[in-house]
Amino acid sequence: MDLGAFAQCVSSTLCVVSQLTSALITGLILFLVASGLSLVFGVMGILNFAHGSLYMLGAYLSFSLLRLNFGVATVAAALGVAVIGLLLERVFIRHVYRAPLLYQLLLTYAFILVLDDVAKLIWGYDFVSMGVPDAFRRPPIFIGRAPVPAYYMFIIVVGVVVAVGLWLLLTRTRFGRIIRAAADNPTMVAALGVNVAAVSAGVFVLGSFLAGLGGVLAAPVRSIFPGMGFSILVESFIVVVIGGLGSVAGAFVGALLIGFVRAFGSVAFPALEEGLVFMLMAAVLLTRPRGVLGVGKEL
Amino acid sequence: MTRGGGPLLELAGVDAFYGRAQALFDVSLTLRRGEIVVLLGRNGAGKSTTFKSVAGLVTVRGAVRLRDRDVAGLAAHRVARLGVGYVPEDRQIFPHLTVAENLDIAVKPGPDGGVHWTRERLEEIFPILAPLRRRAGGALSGGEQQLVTIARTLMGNPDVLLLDEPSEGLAPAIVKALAGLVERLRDEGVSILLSEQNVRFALRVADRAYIIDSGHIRYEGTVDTLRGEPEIMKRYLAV
Amino acid sequence: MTHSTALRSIVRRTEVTWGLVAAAVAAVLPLIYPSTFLLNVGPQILVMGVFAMSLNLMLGYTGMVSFGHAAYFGMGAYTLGILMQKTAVGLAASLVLAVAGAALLALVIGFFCVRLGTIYFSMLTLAFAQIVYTVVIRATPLTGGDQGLIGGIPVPPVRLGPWTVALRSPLAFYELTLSLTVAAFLLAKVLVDSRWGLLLRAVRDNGDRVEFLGASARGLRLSAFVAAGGFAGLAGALMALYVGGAYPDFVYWTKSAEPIFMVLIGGMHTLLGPLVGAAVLVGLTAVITQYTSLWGLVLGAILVAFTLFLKVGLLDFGAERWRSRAAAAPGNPPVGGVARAREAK
Amino acid sequence: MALLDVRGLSKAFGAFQAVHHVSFAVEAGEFSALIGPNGAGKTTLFNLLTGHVPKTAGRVIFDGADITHRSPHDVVHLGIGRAFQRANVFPAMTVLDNVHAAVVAHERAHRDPLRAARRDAAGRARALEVLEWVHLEGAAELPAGSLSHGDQKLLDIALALALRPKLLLLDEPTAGMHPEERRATMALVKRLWRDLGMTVVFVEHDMDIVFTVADTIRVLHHGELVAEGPPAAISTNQLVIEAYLGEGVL
Repeated sequence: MDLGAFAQCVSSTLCVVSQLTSALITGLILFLVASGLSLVFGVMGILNFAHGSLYMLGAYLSFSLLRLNFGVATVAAALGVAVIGLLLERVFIRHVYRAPLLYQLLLTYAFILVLDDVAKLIWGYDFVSMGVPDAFRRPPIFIGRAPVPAYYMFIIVVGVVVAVGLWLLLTRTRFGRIIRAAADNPTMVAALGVNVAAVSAGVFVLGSFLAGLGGVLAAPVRSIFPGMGFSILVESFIVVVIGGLGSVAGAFVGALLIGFVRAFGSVAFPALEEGLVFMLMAAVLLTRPRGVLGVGKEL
Repeated sequence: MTRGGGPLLELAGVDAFYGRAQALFDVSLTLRRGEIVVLLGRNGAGKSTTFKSVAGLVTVRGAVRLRDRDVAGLAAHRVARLGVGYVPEDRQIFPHLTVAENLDIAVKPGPDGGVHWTRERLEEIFPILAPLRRRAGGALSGGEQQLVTIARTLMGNPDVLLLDEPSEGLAPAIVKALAGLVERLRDEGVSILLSEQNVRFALRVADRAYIIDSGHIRYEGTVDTLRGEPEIMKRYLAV
Repeated sequence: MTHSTALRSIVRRTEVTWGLVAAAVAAVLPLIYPSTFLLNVGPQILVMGVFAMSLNLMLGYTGMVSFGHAAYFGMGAYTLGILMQKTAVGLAASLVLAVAGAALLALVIGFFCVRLGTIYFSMLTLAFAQIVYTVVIRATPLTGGDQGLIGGIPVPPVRLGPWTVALRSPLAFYELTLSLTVAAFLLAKVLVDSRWGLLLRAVRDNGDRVEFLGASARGLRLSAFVAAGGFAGLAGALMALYVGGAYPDFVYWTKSAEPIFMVLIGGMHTLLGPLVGAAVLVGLTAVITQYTSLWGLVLGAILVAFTLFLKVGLLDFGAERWRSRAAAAPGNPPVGGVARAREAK
Repeated sequence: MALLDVRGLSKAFGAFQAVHHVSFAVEAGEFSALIGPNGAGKTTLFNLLTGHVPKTAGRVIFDGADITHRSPHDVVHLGIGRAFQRANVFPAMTVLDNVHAAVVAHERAHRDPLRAARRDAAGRARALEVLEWVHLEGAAELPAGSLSHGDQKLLDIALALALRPKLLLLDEPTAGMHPEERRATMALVKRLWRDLGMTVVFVEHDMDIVFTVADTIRVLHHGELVAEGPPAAISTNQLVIEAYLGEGVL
């Protein structure tokens, strides 16, 4: 434990701002990925192991499409991942809706193996690094005397906009209402004349889009490699558990919590960096077994 | 009374299954346009299963005809779009959605493409709805939930309404209001198949009655005839 | 009546018979066909098989899905490695202590985990395992940190009566692993067929009803957790011997995922199923990697086909086939207690 | 002295009084029915007696011991067995294994490592005997989940019988059966009651059965005990008629 370093950091604007932005970009990217995982789980009851691979594909697609134009790359890559998600759902996953949870995990784990190797085939075995897009090669924005890179601000803005948009979608549109109702009681939703299978596919596409978007945003600031989906997958699971299964608001809280724990925890407890997030999850599960905002949905 | 020949809804020789367990045996019944028909029977006799057979929520063998079209085996949402409104026994309001959101989910035109019911009209018939609009479904009382689920189903403009034990657990005053409501709906052109354990309530509102026991239909007749059959009422309904 | 009871005990004995036959074949195979590939991959299959079998005491027999089983595997590996590298404790005693250490760790962690159900249980086991991982990579003086326990594990020759066996020889190590695997399998078999095993299966089917029978479902879950931890510790210790060290990835969560998939592939209703699953997964991976570095693509495709078409583990599939054939056989007794009660009346 | 003495038992879920100040005494050897409309609190009352739901107020004395705050396990081992409204068995296990598990749990044999690890021929024999009581011995080797609903209900009762209870609580033992099956099942239960010298309290909706087989009937309505007595007295009780017919509702 290094509380001295922590005290030193919180007394310096520079350090606080830098850790704060780091917490926010980690948390918001994680939120994008985890909210998709949570939606898919909440509505369809599917724990999608391959969700991290969709994030990876988002990053790679963005890397490849960047040559065209940053805006196009961002939108097209995320949409591309959504289409891949649709294919996965229609061709494979819909056959295992009624299968035991573990077989869903096995199937989606197989996707990880396949997609990682597909990535190797297309983009090679090594790390690729895409660098900050030209549009963001500009002087940092200063908060007080602390510089924040322009691209970080972009991630934060997009993350918050998507979070708000998702919240509006879920609470203010009929599609959102149907999604929330289907999470509670899909049978009753069907009895009211709604095609629940189509809604499920829609949710899977939305979840894939969010994972892809997370990858797209992360691509310039993280190294891109086959298997990069693994660690964000585990963290997304943690977010979903901490936030409460199926709760998007909970995912937001959980993701930011993890962002902060990672950013400031690594200063205060450098020796425990790898374990902090898991300690947080253990603490939450032991004290609030249904998650911070969990509504008590039983699996 | 009947238009277009046959009855509006007809079950002919329906068997229903939960997995391997058979819950209905050769059930036949009809609902004609403009009728209120009640299905009487004790707990576990097969009333809810009969309704689920119509709504497409249970595996069936036999024919379920809606306006002469066989709908047995159709997915639940297709049956609903053909004009069957199902109000389940335990109401199944969406607890995390507000009343307005609950209503909104069910919005669709009727089987003939017409829109007879709107939120404004429903709020006129169910004056209780308007002040509840923003309340969460899970926070309502049993009686309020019952009215909201009926209103919700009407938003889909059904011409057949399946009401599974609507009076269960409701206070006497609410049951009375419910009786008036059911009659009003019939007058507005909705044909109603009702199931009940509350025999008094059922006999007051219904035109005809069936008695189901252990998954078999044991009796069929008009309400007036049934009133004159104390033996039957005692044997199957413990009345 | 007698017919089906007989069938039952056949099925029961069959697992042991098949297990021993397979073990005998496996024992003789390298003697007549001394292939490096076999001596290389064989111990890996056996070790991972014991690991998967240990997990199945929880997963298949008690209905608990642990995402953190690597903690006990790693505990066994590090305990053995540290004892053999840094102390004078002998091989046999180190193996016993490795098992005991893993079981003890499982007791402590399990105490907290068994209070939760379903996915929450799974995630808490994962959390604890990752905390163990953090400890392992940070306790550098003891564990070697990121590097692991390097420098090999000194294994003295073992004296067996008049013979002295050098375990460094791949063949001797293969046979040692095989005999310990057989011993672990037989012990586990005795356990799952015991009264305790019976109640574990009852917990798996319907934990609440077990409580109404006056037994503690939580206590039974914990005992399964500890037993599974002990067997995992044995597997870990053997793995440490095999690779000559213990490494952080033994404790990492991907190591927890492997036995789950082995159990799913091999079947979760027998003890041999996980061993078969390990053979399939480890064997396939070893074979495929000889031909292509894109083994994930091939293995993934096989797994996708497996999940979509077979939908149950290999041995479960076989057992189900056999049972449905037996059930269709004539001479099965009539059932229906209610009907019989009617006649009796 | 009564076998089971319930004094002022209450249970509130929030503002809802599920069971309200219920007092009664079950004599040893009684074969009695507990009746009442849906939601009257019958299952909650059972849950209170077996210690699965904490009590808001009141005491429960069983066989001379105060079991008000005893754990469900203790209550089972003191001699209260229970079968459920919806067959509550171990579906993937064989019928014989189901009952054998109950025998093991009853003997607490799983807690002694030396006994636990051994196979248990004697226990299996006892389990088979219990199955014969309910005529399910022919199904011993079938998975419990493959039985018909009625047979699963019998198996559920057999699980309780394997615990050798002094008091057996049966929650709608005949729910979901044909009328003839119901009568046969109740006749079987009554014979077991006589042969095994138990005390039985059962919940039942079929009034024909209740009034034919029960020695004593207790009526629960809105969580309160509104009547108690022999069938003849209950059948003419105005309160009971109201509870069932819903007098005053329209």
